[in-house]
Amino acid sequence: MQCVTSKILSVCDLGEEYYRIILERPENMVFSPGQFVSVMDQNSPDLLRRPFSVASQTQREILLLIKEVGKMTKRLRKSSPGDCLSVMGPLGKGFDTSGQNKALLIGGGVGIAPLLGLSQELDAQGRDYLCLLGFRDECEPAKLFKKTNLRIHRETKEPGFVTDLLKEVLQEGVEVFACGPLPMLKAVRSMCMEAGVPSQLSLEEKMACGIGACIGCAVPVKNNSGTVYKKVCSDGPVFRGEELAWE
Amino acid sequence: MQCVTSKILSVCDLGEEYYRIILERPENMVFSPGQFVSVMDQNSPDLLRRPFSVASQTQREILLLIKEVGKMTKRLRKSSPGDCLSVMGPLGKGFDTSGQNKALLIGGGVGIAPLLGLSQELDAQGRDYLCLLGFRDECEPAKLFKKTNLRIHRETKEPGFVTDLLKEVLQEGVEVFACGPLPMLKAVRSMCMEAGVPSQLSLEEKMACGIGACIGCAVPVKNNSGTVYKKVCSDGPVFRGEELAWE
Amino acid sequence: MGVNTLLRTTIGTLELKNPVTVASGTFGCGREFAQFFDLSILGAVSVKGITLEPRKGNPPPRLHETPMGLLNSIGLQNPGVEHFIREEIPFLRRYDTKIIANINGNTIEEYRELSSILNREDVDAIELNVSCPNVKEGGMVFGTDKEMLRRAVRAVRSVVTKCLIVKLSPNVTSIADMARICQEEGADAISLVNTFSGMAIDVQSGRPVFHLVGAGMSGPAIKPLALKKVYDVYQAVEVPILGMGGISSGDDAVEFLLAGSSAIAVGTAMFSNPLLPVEILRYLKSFTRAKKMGVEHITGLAHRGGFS
Amino acid sequence: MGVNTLLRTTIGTLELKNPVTVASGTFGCGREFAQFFDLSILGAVSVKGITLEPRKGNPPPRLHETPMGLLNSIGLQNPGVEHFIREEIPFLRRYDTKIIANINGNTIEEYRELSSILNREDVDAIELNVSCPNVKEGGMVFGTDKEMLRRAVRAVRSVVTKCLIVKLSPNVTSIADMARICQEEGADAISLVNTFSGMAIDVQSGRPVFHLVGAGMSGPAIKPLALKKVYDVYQAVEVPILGMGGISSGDDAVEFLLAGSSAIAVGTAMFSNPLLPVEILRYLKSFTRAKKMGVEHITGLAHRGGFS
Ligand SMILES: Cc1cc2nc3c(=O)[nH]c(=O)nc-3n(C[C@H](O)[C@H](O)[C@H](O)COP(=O)(O)OP(=O)(O)OC[C@H]3O[C@@H](n4cnc5c(N)ncnc54)[C@H](O)[C@@H]3O)c2cc1C
Ligand SMILES: Cc1cc2nc3c(=O)[nH]c(=O)nc-3n(C[C@H](O)[C@H](O)[C@H](O)COP(=O)(O)OP(=O)(O)OC[C@H]3O[C@@H](n4cnc5c(N)ncnc54)[C@H](O)[C@@H]3O)c2cc1C
Ligand SMILES: Cc1cc2nc3c(=O)[nH]c(=O)nc-3n(C[C@H](O)[C@H](O)[C@H](O)COP(=O)(O)O)c2cc1C
Ligand SMILES: Cc1cc2nc3c(=O)[nH]c(=O)nc-3n(C[C@H](O)[C@H](O)[C@H](O)COP(=O)(O)O)c2cc1C
Ligand code: FES
Ligand code: FES
Repeated sequence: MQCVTSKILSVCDLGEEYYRIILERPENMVFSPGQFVSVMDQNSPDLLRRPFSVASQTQREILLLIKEVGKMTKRLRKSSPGDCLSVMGPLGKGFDTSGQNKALLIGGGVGIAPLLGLSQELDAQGRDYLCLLGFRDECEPAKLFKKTNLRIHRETKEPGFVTDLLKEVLQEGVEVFACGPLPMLKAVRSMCMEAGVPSQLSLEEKMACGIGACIGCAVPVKNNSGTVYKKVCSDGPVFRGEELAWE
Repeated sequence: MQCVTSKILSVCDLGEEYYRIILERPENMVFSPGQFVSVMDQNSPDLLRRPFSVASQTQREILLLIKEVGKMTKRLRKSSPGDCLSVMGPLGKGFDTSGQNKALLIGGGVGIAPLLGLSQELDAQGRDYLCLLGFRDECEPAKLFKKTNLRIHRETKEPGFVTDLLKEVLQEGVEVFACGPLPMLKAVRSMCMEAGVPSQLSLEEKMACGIGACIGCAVPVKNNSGTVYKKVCSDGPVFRGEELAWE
Repeated sequence: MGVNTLLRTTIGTLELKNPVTVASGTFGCGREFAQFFDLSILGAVSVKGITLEPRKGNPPPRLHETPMGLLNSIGLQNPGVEHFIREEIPFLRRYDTKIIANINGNTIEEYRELSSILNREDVDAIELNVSCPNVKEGGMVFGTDKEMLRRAVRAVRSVVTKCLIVKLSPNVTSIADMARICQEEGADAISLVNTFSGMAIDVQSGRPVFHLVGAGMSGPAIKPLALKKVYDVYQAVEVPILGMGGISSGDDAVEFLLAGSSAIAVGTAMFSNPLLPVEILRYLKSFTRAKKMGVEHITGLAHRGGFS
Repeated sequence: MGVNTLLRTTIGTLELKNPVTVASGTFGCGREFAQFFDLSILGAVSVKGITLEPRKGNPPPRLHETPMGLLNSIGLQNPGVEHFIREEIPFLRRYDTKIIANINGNTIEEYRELSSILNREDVDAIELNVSCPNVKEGGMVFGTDKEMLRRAVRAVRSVVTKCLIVKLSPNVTSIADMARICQEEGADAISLVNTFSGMAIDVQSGRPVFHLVGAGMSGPAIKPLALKKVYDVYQAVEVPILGMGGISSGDDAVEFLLAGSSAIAVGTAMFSNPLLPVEILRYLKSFTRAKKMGVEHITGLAHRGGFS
């Protein structure tokens, strides 16, 4: 893990809410699907870095898929090729892709980001999978995914949620990978537990250090003596649905 | 006085330390020499605006001459044409140019900024004047001034200070206008008072509101009962040498 | 601005058409900001701190910027109460806004005399400032020592029939205790916070930046601290709160209402954005409309489970 | 790093090769930051707060960013003193740096027991944290009540023969009074400040962001306030000060030395810049060389007229 300066190669809008940034990949920074970086720009009025999943990587580049929600995500969108960012990474533990079963990838909104790299990894492994991506309205970012194995749900077009798609295809013998808003993740988790299907959920929590030092990004996890708090940044961001002690 | 958004038209280096920025002149914002604006950029990590003299103006543009000293002046230098700034102005009371005598303009470093507009005003009036500009090393910004009526002093090339030039030409029947670092202004003031010559000094002080509301930018001024504090932003920034109660 | 009943609020005996006011010392007596907006939009104006006699104030430097904060050491420079009565009251009365006279003294006697003078004048409320950190005598002592505070409030209350607001210092172990004293002594309202005690050192000279060493810190940096003080005081007393400290957006203003403020004051953040009071007012209009809830119901709601 | 006599300093009986340390709770036990730099460059490491028994900590959210500040409500999550002794001391001992054990308790008895256990272990100093605002019992009460503070320091001092540092809360009217009590009860040094008491409210839900309502604020926002506390304590007592609160640059570190700190700790600002301790150390090297003056002479110089 390192903290280095990296150049922005391109910034490109994906509709109104979303955009993607391509960064020069810092040497020796290799990401597995689900891992993230924590970034900061030098002129920033923010005290803390901001975590973003590495949506995909090539030899020389990493791609971030970003939703504009606040100060930093607004500023980043306005940055120009050649601008520099401080990038810390690779952070966290990504998805466990050692399974063999058919994979169901379910993502909501910008939560589809880590699923992009995951789908590419599964492609490389030749493992069977299906992507279910849900959006409120715009679904430009879905175009980054391979058209085969893809189903899209738009709340403004169809009634219901992306989890309704999951309901249709959920069956024994699959493995579920999910990332998205908390209510979606909670629903996915319950559905999987009911169906007896293993799930891996990528969580979000406010972060300060991003490396496991401050214990600020707590998520309740079951252990034999009850629940304990684990760290989203370093124990996660990916957790097994069964181990989470939500509610 | 107004507070409006204005577009940056160009940013251009004048050597290592200095640069100039040309801003779209907000409609109805008319400056007399010595007045200033207070600026802020929206993405700023600073709480306060920053005051800059309007070095000169045309129908559609205002020119700022800036020295890079800290956060904002560093950031401004990196801005691009088209970027917007919030500009408050016109602020302060400028130089009193109603006199008739020969004018000696003496400026140190970036303190030459308000003297540029002043010299242009004197040109327009057809009043006789001489500019004495002092720099530590680089003197690029002096190129903005008309070559006639100009003498430059560079500390790294010649011994002494720009006030030595003043000593040579100071004589009864002139009027002195000065802007620059505090030690220079203090020296100019003493020299003028000794020579019985009126002086107008443009001062700097840290500012918060810039409009006279917070009484933060105090400068001691003589009155019949001793000294009182006046406000650099609204009573000044230009003060008569004789009225200041320095030391 | 038309009448908007959702925005109405009261601080003690003072009825405000809306909860947006400006903090003492950051707004002069309004003349400067009147260039930017109509002062009649404001619920009230708290004027620059007044003393019995003119005050010269502290030598420069008086300001120092810190990360999202401002240190000031103005030292209550003001032309004295007579000037205020003669020049500033008539000016402010041209606007449809309440006048809060912020009073300061070195001794109990001074506080009493000043407040009895102002009680006879055309101001709407008197704000007893016991929390100025930037003067050598008096000032913050009254705001950090319980007995002194009690005596100051009692003395002023005994001569003030108008709405009496006590402005508390945040530089205490228990601001709730201080608020209780104000309530016991009959204050109509409490305003908080005044500035936090801070300082800066020039690393090249190695000396403190300010002549008096300490200075008062304001601005967005202190907002989370100020908010907590408001929350604590709301829990401790019944008297209404005029909340302030680092407010720089409509959301900040709402946070202060939720924590327990009946009205809010904008200060330091106006220096960079002089139109902030206008923007906050606009925000509160749409916020109260969206929540279908008036300011008086939002006040303190964070103690009662929030919106639901 | 070679020996640099200009950088040497002592806090009480603890000799440090340089004044750069890291603040408890922001550095874990060093494992994470060891990925960025060699921990041996540090004068000392103050480890994450330790309790007798494992602590679960507070439910999320535990963090909230504010303008240049950070609110935290971690609640002292830690695996307990046994784990610390077994796992963390051996890890940290691989580096050439002093170990400061930051101890926490709900009762005087807990403080005493924990410190007597650690006094027998291979740590260099014990930092008695009487100022954690993020626990329901104990915590900050010991740091804001004079008698409680006295009893806590006395109890711990009676069993600790190592260097005893008391970490004070800034949330008091007079931190000088608290420091005097520490000195009277035999503390070897004082560290300050811990976090300021603050809070945040979610304007959409109308409820406090944190479950315990209040949270501790750190980061550059509090620097001017923390600096003033250090300045005040330096004037009040003879015991050395480990200064902290918002330090985010070499200049900030120098300000804390000038105000009276014998050593400084970096905390929140490391989250965005993990190499900050390295940068500060480099800065102090060149600063002391340029001024031809060692850290021990710079300590408190702002009280003695500065550089001249
Ligand atoms: C492991 C991880 C991976 C992430 N990956 C992506 C990604 O690939 N693409 C993407 O667009 N976003 C991602 N996020 C969320 C992203 O970090 C936040 O959107 C971003 O920090 C907001 O910064 P801001 O300055 O724009 O917003 P702010 O102005 O700070 O806040 C705006 C809103 O965002 C919320 N927010 C702020 N920080 C965080 C945070 N650390 N986590 C969650 N919510 C936050 C605030 O509560 C607020 O409601 C990820 C978060 C985590 C924890
Ligand atoms: C009336 C007036 C007119 C001015 N005109 C010009 C001009 O035409 N061109 C120009 O380059 N500069 C001018 N200045 C100075 C300019 O305002 C400061 O250089 C600028 O505010 C520094 O901002 P910064 O963020 O880059 O520096 P910071 O990071 O804030 O500070 C860097 C250094 O500059 C000093 N400084 C900060 N603010 C001020 C201030 N308001 N006044 C004086 N010193 C300050 C700080 O003490 C510090 O030493 C003028 C100042 C005043 C008061
Ligand atoms: C420059 C300045 C001058 C002030 N003068 C006074 C004053 O005279 N009387 C007073 O009660 N408070 C005074 N204050 C405190 C403010 O009224 C307010 O309580 C404080 O600044 C916190 O609010 P803010 O962070 O929004 O500015 C002053 C504050 C500043 C910044
Ligand atoms: C996330 C976090 C956890 C902390 N935990 C502790 C702790 O366990 N014990 C302690 O004495 N101080 C703790 N502190 C306080 C810091 O040690 C330090 O006193 C404070 O953060 C001020 O310094 P800073 O502004 O540089 O961070 C913690 C601070 C933060 C931000
Ligand atoms: S963000 Fe610090 S431990 Fe996760
Ligand atoms: S800066 Fe506020 S009065 Fe001059």
